[in-house]
Amino acid sequence: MSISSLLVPAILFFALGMFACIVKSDLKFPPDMHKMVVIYLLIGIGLHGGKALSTSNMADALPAVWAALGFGIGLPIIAYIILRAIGRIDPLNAAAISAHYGSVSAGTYMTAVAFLGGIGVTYEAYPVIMLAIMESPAIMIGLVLAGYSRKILGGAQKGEKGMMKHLMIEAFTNGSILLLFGSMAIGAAVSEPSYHKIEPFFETIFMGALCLFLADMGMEAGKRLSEFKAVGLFLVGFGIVMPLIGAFFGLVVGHYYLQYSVGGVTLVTVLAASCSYIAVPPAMRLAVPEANPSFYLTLSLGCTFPFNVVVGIPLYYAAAQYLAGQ
Amino acid sequence: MSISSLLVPAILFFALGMFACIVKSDLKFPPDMHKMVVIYLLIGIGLHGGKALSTSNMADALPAVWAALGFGIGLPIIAYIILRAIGRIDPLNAAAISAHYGSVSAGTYMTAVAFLGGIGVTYEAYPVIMLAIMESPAIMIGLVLAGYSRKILGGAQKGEKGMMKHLMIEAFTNGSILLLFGSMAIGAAVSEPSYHKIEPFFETIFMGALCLFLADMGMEAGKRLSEFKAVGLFLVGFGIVMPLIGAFFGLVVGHYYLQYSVGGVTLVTVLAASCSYIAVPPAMRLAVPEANPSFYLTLSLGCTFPFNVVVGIPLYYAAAQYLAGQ
Amino acid sequence: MSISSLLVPAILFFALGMFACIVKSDLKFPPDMHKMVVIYLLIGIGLHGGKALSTSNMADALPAVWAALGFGIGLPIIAYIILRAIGRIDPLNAAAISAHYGSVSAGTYMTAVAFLGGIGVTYEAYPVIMLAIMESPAIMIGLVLAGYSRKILGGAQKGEKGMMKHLMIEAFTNGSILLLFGSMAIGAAVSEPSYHKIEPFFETIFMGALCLFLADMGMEAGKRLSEFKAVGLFLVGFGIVMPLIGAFFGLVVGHYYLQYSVGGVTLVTVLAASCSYIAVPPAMRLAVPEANPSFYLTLSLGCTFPFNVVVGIPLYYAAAQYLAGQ
Amino acid sequence: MSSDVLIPLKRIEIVIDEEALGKLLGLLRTAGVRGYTFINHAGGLGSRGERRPDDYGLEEKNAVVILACEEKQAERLIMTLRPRLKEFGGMCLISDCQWVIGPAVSY
Amino acid sequence: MSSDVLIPLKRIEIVIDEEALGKLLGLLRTAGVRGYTFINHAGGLGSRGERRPDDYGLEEKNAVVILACEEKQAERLIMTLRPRLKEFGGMCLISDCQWVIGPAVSY
Amino acid sequence: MSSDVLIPLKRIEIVIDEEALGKLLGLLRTAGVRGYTFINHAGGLGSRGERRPDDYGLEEKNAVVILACEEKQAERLIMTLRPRLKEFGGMCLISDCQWVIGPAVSY
Ligand SMILES: Nc1ncnc2c1ncn2[C@@H]1O[C@H](COP(=O)(O)O)[C@@H](O)[C@H]1O
Ligand SMILES: Nc1ncnc2c1ncn2[C@@H]1O[C@H](COP(=O)(O)O)[C@@H](O)[C@H]1O
Ligand SMILES: Nc1ncnc2c1ncn2[C@@H]1O[C@H](COP(=O)(O)O)[C@@H](O)[C@H]1O
Ligand code: NA
Ligand code: NA
Ligand code: NA
Repeated sequence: MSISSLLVPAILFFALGMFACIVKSDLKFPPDMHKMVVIYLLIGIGLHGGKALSTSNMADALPAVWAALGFGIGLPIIAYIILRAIGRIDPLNAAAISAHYGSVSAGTYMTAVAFLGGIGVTYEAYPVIMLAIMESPAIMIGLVLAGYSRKILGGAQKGEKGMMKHLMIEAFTNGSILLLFGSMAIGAAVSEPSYHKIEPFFETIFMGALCLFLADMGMEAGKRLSEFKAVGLFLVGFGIVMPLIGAFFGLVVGHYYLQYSVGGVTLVTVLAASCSYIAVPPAMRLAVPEANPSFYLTLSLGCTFPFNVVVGIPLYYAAAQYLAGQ
Repeated sequence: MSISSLLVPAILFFALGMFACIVKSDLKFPPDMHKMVVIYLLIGIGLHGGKALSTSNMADALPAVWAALGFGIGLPIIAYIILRAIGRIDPLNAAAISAHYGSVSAGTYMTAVAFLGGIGVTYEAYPVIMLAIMESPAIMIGLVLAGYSRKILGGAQKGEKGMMKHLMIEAFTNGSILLLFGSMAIGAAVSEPSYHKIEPFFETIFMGALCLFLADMGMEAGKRLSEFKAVGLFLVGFGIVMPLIGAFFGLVVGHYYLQYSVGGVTLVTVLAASCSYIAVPPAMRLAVPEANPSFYLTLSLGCTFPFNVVVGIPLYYAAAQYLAGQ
Repeated sequence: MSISSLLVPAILFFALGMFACIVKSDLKFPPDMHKMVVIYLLIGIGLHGGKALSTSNMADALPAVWAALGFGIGLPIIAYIILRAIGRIDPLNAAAISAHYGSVSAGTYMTAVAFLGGIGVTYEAYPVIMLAIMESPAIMIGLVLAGYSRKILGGAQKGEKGMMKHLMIEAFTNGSILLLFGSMAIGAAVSEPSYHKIEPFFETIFMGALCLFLADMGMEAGKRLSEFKAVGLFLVGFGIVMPLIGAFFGLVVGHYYLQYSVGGVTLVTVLAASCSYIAVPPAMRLAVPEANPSFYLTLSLGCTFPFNVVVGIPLYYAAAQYLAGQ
Repeated sequence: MSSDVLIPLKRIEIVIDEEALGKLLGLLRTAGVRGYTFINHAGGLGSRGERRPDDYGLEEKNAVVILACEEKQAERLIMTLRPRLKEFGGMCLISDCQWVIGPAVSY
Repeated sequence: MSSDVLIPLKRIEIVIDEEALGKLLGLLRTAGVRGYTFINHAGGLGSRGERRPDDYGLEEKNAVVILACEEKQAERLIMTLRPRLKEFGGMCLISDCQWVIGPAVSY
Repeated sequence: MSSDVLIPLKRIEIVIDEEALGKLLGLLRTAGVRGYTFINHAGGLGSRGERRPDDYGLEEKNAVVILACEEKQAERLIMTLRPRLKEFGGMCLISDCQWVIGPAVSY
């Protein structure tokens, strides 16, 4: 893996966005443009994944589901323990932050796909299922951790049951998740010639559109840099160490349990290492209103996302290669 | 025609949008995205139509023009009689609703084009002219019917002449109609190599972009379902029966008078069966302020559009095949 | 060059937009759509330029840089003298207007590229550098001219130094300029296979997207027509004569100094003849608040841009051909 | 100005979560209100902290509702609204104003 | 607060159809108004029924105009506006307010 | 209405350049303000001429900030704001209003 493999256009556009923010450029993408691009990318990744899955053996997908649930439940608990024991972060903020790390970032996943595509590495069809599944369980665990935290703090257990049901429904009717699942179903259902009709829009121009998304994410990440001071050194460090911990479990599960190829292991690792900024923040705002949103958003958008995009993905790929003995 | 031919991606995305709305998902496309996609699709359909027309015999287009005018004038009168005689709908609401059924829905037309493309059926170049022409006459007839209704009601004939002129101008300067006519002219005017330069944008990725449009239309249709109760059983039924009546005339005119191929007859039928939700609603709001917009919007977006997209198009195609004796 | 070469789709869409505005159509593109398309086009032109430059000899680019600086400094001074001496325009408005003519219009440049592409003419890689460079110096000269004007008027020299520094920073962190430079750098940096992944989005569909941009610009230009009366006959005439003066220098510099091909000379001429409506207006609003924005915006968007797009580009091309003795 | 030009009314200004706007407007309509104006996509600070309409990752929007009505109507409205304020989030202000009599009456 | 900090003015608040905004602002400028603020994309309910800015198929938008001016100016303005209100649609409210004296005078 | 339903407060309405909004809100927060509402993307006319949010080529946007607070707080705020008004551009109005007592206190 040479340095030139890092010069994936999508990642360079991320750097350009961040640079624009750091030099205080007035560059700004319209917010609706970002939403449009995200909708487009989610449908594209869903269709592609669904198409790939339709030709795969669905029984083989089951381990991926278990792995996804395992990450979604296990990683937030690990994150919570670290935040509480080492960082002495107050329980409710710890709960809210932890939930984000059990979930995933579709943007990081797509960047990894672009990275693998750029160096011509293939991968299994199953990680996209994990992407779709992992957003939800972490939200539930976040709520459980928050309930536990409130018990420690001696606070009232006000309607946790109702909230759990409410969040369960929200998690499954969340727009992004629904779009991803729906597109996967459509990608799997349509005939080959039908798929070819929509392929130019959803596949051929996908990688270019991803550049727009990442340029904008670079600006969002750049904006959050100024909040590093308010968030504190420990949390910023956590935003870099936690993805590495997730990546460790991702590598182990991907290689030994799922036994995927180097590309597949890289994607599983990226899923474990990444951290939500779509479905989890609004859910935590609702479920844990006592937590400071600036903490989890800064960690997710300002630390973990840039770290994964710039450093993480090539690192995880190199590690997957090492494990595979290549 | 097997069941798989119904699995056109565009229609599945319509279903996905409707599903998202029914399960109360927070999925929402930015309103500007919808406008953009509509602008893009109108230009695309216009360019394509203009190109096809430029190689056709324009004298042969004349019957299509007559048919379009016939539908635009005849269908609203039929609709008005049904609404008044059977439904006992008050005259002004009847007039406003009727106007919509003499007009067309570009979205339904494009879905039909996608449907025919998906099963590899060709069609004539002329229906696109009908699409461009039919939006306007129905608005005039709507105004005439409203004037007649006001006479029945004994109301004042306040400035109907001025309104007619005003609406005539509006109908011909309406953004969507102008865009459609303009793109047709451009598609017909440009040279082959020039057209090839813009073809990747306006043709190659067209079918994919149509999916985004239909997903959004599914959500809009879904929103209107909740108003069925307020609109009443008769009108909801009318929203399904009226397209069938229009389709009957469409089939007869397309097959016997225009003598088009199965694909062409299907498109003519779709035009006759479909119902406007772009140019007519604002025109009726202006011309018949006494009518309840929730009635005609719910019928158009909540009943007739979904019915045509999901049931109508394949049905009309089957009928066209039957007529052609295939 | 036959008349059909003028039937470039992009230019026809410009005419359609203008027509829509003149007939008072309610056609309107969402403002965010325009911003999106501009962002996309700037990145596209940057990537393409960067790619072309990466295979060119960078030493050969130096004369283009000198030419760009020459235009950026020289043309505003000429414009200022004309406005003051012949038009008797007040000094501060003259300064603000002048600055616009030392700068460039990326939209005009892209239309010229579309025009050349439509008739199959190739061009050098260097003009895109000039496009990126020329936006800034004119802003500085505008400020110098404004300072000089204030001295004439006997006004206070309030903090011109601070403003100069402020504007210098603004000019280099301006979103559009940064996007253009950044994309050029990315286009030059990425490997051939990486570039191919994003080519379908940024190159293949580019010419189609340009049509959307020009349709919208046609509407913007049309809106400004109504302000011709307020702006006055002299200034409207200036908005047509000044690009011709710029074009004269462009032709001479392009042909004799830079010694480019007919295509390259055409692009250099277009750069010299065109007039900014992106970075310069906000800079002048800040630096010369006494000037009337309606003057420079009407000249730039309502006169010079349409003149260049419809008349100028083919004219400059013909002149470049004449000079080349073809 | 004379009283055939101006009518004294109450001006009510409500700020709530944008998602709750539909419910609030329904409530107003069932309470017999004949006119209101609303502005979406507002932001703010309140007892629940900041709400930013353009924040990436956590978009929280308020709606501002402005309402001119007769004093009696205003009193009735406030009594209807008060128990629901918590559910809607936000605040409600009242002040005096004068309605310029025009062709239409919608207060 | 002392009168060298605050000046009593009238606050005029107009809600009209967004398409009519250009005309109204022109009217205000010719009437010699030196300052106003407008907000587009508002919705509302009035004598002509509901107007919803985000409704699919029937997008109807209001504009809210806020204006601080001296009492005399306000009276003159209202007399100019009243006959045009029907054409513009909408409503016009007046109330008392105080302008915080700043570096610029635009009332 | 009785005083256990309504509390008299001051309503402050500020219009400034949208780019300065962040600074203004920061100022308000450090001044101890517990609630405010803002609306972006407004336009207007003032001492610096017209500002149009949708103008092509020269997009200039205002933000409208609405704030209900106690009279003392209002006085302090105005003294803090006045020297900064020039930098922010815009205007500041004060009027009387009444806060409908609800579950949350954020004035
Ligand atoms: N004192 C105040 N002045 C102006 N707006 C307020 C005030 N208090 C609350 N708000 C608005 O009401 C919204 C909801 O308030 P809350 O439910 O208390 O968080 C806030 O986001 C503000 O937009
Ligand atoms: N009583 C009222 N309070 C607040 N806004 C009103 C009121 N009446 C009318 N409006 C606004 O004025 C617009 C036009 O009113 P109208 O012309 O009566 O339909 C409505 O859509 C509302 O936004
Ligand atoms: N008298 C006024 N009434 C309402 N808004 C005003 C008034 N004067 C100024 N403004 C607003 O304040 C903004 C900035 O004013 P200025 O800094 O004086 O140009 C204007 O664009 C208007 O939106
Ligand atoms: Na994770
Ligand atoms: Na029809
Ligand atoms: Na120039």
